[in-house]
Amino acid sequence: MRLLALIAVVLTGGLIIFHTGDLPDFGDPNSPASTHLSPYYLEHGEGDTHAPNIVSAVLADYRGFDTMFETTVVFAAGLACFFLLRRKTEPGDKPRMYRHLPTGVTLRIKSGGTFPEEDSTEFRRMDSHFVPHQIIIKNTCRLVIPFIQVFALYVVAHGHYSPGGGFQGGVLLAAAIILYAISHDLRRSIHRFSEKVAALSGSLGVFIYAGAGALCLLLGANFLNYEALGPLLGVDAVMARSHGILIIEIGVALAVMAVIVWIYYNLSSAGKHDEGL
Amino acid sequence: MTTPIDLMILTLVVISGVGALAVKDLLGAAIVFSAYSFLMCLAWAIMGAVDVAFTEAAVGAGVSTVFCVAAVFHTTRRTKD
Amino acid sequence: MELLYSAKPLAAILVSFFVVPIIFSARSENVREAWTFVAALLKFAIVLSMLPFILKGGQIAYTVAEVLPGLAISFKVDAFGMLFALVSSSLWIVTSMYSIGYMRTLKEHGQTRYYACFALSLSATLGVAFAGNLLTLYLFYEMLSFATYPLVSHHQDREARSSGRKYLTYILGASIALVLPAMLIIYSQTGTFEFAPQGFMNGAFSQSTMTVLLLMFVFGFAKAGVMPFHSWLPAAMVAPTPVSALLHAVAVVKVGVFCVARVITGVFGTKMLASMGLGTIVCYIASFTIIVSSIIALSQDGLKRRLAFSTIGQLSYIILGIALLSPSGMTGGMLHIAMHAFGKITLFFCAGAIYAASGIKNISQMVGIGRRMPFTMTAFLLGSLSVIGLPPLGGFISKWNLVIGTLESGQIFFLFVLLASSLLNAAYFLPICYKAFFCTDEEAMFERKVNEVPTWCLVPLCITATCSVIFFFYPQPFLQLAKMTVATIIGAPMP
Amino acid sequence: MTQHFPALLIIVPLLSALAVSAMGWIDRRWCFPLAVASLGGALAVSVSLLVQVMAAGPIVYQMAGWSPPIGITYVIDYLNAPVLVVVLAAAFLNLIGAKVRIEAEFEEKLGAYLALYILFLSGMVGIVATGDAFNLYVLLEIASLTGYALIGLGKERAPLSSLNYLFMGTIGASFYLLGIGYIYIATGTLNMADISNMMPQLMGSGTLFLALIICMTGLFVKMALFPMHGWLPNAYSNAPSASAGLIAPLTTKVMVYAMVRVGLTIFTPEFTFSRAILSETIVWLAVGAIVAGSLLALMQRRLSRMLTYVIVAEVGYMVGGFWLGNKTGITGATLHIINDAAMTLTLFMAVSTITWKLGSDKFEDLKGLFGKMPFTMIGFVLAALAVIGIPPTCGFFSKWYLITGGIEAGQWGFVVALLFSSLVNAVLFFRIFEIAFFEPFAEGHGHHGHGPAMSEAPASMVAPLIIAALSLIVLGLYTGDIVTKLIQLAIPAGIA
Amino acid sequence: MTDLLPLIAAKYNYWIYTILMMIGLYAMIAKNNLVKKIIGMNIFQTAIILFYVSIAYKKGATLPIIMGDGHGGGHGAIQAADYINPLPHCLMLTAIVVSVATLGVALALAIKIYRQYGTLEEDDINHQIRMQAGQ
Repeated sequence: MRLLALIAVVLTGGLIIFHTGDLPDFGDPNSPASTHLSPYYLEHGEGDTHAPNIVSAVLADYRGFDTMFETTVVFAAGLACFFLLRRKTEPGDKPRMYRHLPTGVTLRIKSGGTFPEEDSTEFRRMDSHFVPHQIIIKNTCRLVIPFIQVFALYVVAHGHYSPGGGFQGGVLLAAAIILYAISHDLRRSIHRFSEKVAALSGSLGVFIYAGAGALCLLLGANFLNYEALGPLLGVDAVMARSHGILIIEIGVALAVMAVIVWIYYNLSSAGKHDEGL
Repeated sequence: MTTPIDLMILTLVVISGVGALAVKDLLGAAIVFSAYSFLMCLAWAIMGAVDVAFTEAAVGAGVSTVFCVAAVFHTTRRTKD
Repeated sequence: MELLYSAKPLAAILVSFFVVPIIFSARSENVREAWTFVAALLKFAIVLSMLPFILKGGQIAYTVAEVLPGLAISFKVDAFGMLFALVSSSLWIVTSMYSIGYMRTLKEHGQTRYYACFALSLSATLGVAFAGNLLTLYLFYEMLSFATYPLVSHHQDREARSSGRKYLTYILGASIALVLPAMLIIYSQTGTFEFAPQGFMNGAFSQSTMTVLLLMFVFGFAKAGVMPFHSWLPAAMVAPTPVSALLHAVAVVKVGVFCVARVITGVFGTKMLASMGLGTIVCYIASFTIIVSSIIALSQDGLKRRLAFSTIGQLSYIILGIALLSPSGMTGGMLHIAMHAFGKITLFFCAGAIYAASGIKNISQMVGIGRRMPFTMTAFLLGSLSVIGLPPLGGFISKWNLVIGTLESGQIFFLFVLLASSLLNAAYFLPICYKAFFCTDEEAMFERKVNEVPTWCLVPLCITATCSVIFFFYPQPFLQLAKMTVATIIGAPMP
Repeated sequence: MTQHFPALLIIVPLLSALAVSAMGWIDRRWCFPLAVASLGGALAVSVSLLVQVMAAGPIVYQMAGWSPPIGITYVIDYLNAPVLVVVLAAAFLNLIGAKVRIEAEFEEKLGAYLALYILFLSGMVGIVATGDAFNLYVLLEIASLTGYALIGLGKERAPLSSLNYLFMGTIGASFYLLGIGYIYIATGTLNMADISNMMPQLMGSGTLFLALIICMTGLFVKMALFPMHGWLPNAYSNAPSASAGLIAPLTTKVMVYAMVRVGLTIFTPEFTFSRAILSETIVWLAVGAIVAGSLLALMQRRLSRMLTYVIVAEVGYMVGGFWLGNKTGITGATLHIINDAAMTLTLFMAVSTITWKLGSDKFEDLKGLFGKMPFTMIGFVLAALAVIGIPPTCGFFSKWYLITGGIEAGQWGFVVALLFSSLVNAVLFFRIFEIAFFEPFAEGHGHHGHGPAMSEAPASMVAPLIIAALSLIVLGLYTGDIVTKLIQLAIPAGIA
Repeated sequence: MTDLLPLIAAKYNYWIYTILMMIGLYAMIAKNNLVKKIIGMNIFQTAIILFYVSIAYKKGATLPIIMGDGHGGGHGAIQAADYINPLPHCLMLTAIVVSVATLGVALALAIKIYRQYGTLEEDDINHQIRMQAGQ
């Protein structure tokens, strides 16, 4: 098997490397790739969409249709992970660890035993593989998370002018929540940002995107042609495109954040949403 | 004179890629893989693909690694290759 | 000749097709069988209604759908097709009457399926008869193979399964492996499939290719039972007797022969075959089959098996007649379709009647049965005489024409083949009749209780026997239809 | 509104998928009606598009209102209009037929399942409808991702098969992406029409030839052509039968469609068939696929597994037919995309119905099935006849074109392989008919009583099956129209 | 050295991407551990992304962010050669997203498999399956 793979791989690689001779040199400004289509974007991009960051312009407007499906792919991945992994577990099917806060005693309640209720003040649930409380990590994360989120929002909102955009921002937001889940424990982050909310806001995010496109369609223009939004927003066509980009960036951010958190929940708890990383 | 840095980083990328596959411990592999992603993101940043680099930094080095670690955490670290 | 566009052929085919759901949904046995009758009569009526026009020398055409460019599923009723359609549709009435008696006497299971499949196979048969081009022909040929499978393996026991397997292996295998490629090759060269009086090859192929193609067809239509593709027929005798009677004496096997005849006349064209001398090859194959099968038939003790082998031989008569490519030869061949049908179905009916009445299958046990079942055995005698080809029976006329045909084409060898085989036929039929009637009481193997079969069985076989007598004195309309066909073929101008 | 139909084709399933997944969390009763409604709507749109195309010729829709090379376009032409209808109709029928099963098997995750189902479909529809090479890749990934999930929750070995499928699928899609990259290097554009306009100047380009090879390799992996077919049987036979009934008819066929699209529209036929060595090799691969698929199918002892190998062989038909490079062959391949989708759908729906009643599809469990489930078996028999290639079912006619094309091209190996596989298919299916026709034997001369009592599956499963089965005959009878009014017009003039 | 560098640099990226892609491919085919295979898959995808990014690069060009006066005033003044080709970048954003989505699903499947067979080594799993088939 390995030998076979090696042969196949070497042959393929040899073929491709052999052909690199035909390719234009690295960074050659006159290669057809750089001369046929891209100049249009560079020269008219800002004028058309009022977004100096041409990548955002192309991503969200010229090829906005691709990006809609890019968001859909993320959403589909979230659905898939949920669909494959999620298991409903009723309490008492496996032992749980609790700490009795007043005494600091840890006790293990076997399956079938009676558990204290979730919001009890004197017992706190602990993960079965006990990690000693690390106050520093916890508080540092507490400190950092808000800044991460603000930065993420900046990335989303400023996607027109600087690198970044809905996707990067969404990932950052998700990272913030995941950080919280890691530094504290999964149950608490699920308590804050529950699975249902994640799923719903995921589909809401994609819906904002597709809905914006469909709205243009209802206003008589082609699908995703934001110029149609101009009268609605009370701006000219170019600004309408710019705003349109912002709207869908927000949609993307929402969807990506929610879905990545959702995936994390399912992966880190193997679908039980009980004890995570 | 960006080229030498460029070449250097790309070489490092290859090394870390091989490393990620060679490590005998899945958790280690996940971490090396995140290093790979980060180097890759540097390479792209040098080539002027800032958006791609940004995304790779957030996704490849960040989220992917977390996913891998989470998966390993719920399966096993041991591996034969 | 004038051409009439009418959906009658389609109607004739679909009648028995649409009766199938009704049969399935029928509440009581009587309703079911009544519907079978209605369908049979309707079918016959429609066919009959087309007869006068055909006799006036017209043709009826109808196109269902153009499935491939320049290639449609279309029907064309000419004299030859009409002849075959008349035979099969008329005999279906008789057979369904007979099967009612037979199946009820023996309390067979799954009768609903039985009648449904029967109706289906009749549809397919008429489809073949009326096919306007090779594609349609092939279509219904295959349909027939599938429709008859449940009938052949009706008993659903091990024997039935192995026979059914053999049946399909031969028929389906041959048609897919030989006929389909041949059709494809022809189509890719000529681009058409429409039967023409002188064929549509127009020298598209070299002689060697033509030979191969012709043989592919002759053997590929395995329903014609040309050796070595014959052994499905004896195996198929495990089916209930009415099936053997109508399908394996009339419908299925004759469909095979009909297809071969169609291909020889309508695809290759007699003149071309004659000029290439390909007819003779087929004649030799046929005569080999005739002789060998007759000899095998002698050695068979099971009555139905003996009849089966006799059928194989008789089928090759028809092929021989067509392949002689001489007017009388072809007339005889086509006529033999009808005559042999009536004769052989009588014999099968009798075999079934004997089995139903006494449970006997083997000839050696039939000594003296004529006394118990006089009508049956008389009919048997008439049928066998007709098959042997003696006056005053229909078989004589067709064989006479065949003999004339051999003389016309000046191939004396085949004359002797015919005579020899007639002797053999006599040798394997007459002893049965003799033993059945003339024997001393102590030889007689029957105690008193065996009596004639119920009327439902008796009437049909008497009818068919009488028919084969009548056809000797008044062989119309078959004779005329055959003659007309030959006339169109011979009279047609060279392409 | 009609000028926006190409967009609706995507929007309707996409939005309804979101709605369904949301409903899964809010009120599960609404999921199924929503799904059915959306698929029905999309189907209606596709039909009206077909009518438009036949009336007024191809339709080009500019997403976001940007003209072709700049923006993404959807192109509905003679080639993909019928495929769209077939894809949507197949998914629609299967959804209705599988209602009972879906609700029984995934009651907890109904919303997620249906959402994935619809997303998969929208991916497929997009692949068929898009006129942009890169957009095709994105949609491919959507269809694949959802496909892995749909398969992964199946019988015992499903997760492993699904993961293998994921690996192979990713390799295939990535290769396709790489090929697009090479095309982009050579031409600087991603729009199919734009690329094909540039082809004449680039006839001899080695880069493009490499791109062709890479794209085709990727698609071959995705469609499980012979040497790369390993993932398919496990994935399809272990999948939940509701998913199998969706994925088996669509995936391979749509991939073949993508191959035709790439070969005819992106690389013009002049370029695609310019290197005889390539065409020859691929045709021989196809022959291998046909022979191997048929023989492996003979070895199987489970209905669904047998059918998966039949699919492997069918892929060989289409690939070989296309790479014959002549008009007849390509017509046959394109026609077979449609017909084979219908056949596979019918077969898998029948299997799903059978397993629903019997709980197994092992051969020995099928005894007396004609008696137990006559209507299901009628559908199964019709489909089987189509696969064997018996007129007037549609299978005969596409096979007809393929074989004639093979004869014209002088590819006798291909012709023989086709006939051989027809024979093998006949054996395959009659083996099953025999088992299903004969009950467990009662000794003695067959005069035992009636067969097993009839216990047919619910009408909601059988009715769609019967409809699908009848469509096989209808398709067969309208072959002439399909070919002359659609497919012939779709094939560019450059082909002999 | 300095004159040799450009020669290497001219095609270096393409070699590297090929090598990476082949490493990934080899891992996907030959590795035995599922997680390793998944990592290999990601390397495979990133290699292709590297290829696209290399296409986009232009010598002496800057980031594709127009430094105009911000109100579409950049018309005419903009020279396409001054900016790196943005199109492959946004294609690759999509590709990265796809790769992370695939990663998630693949890991989910891997967890499911581990839950089922208690191992991630493919040969062990196949062995178990054969055992089950044997019984």
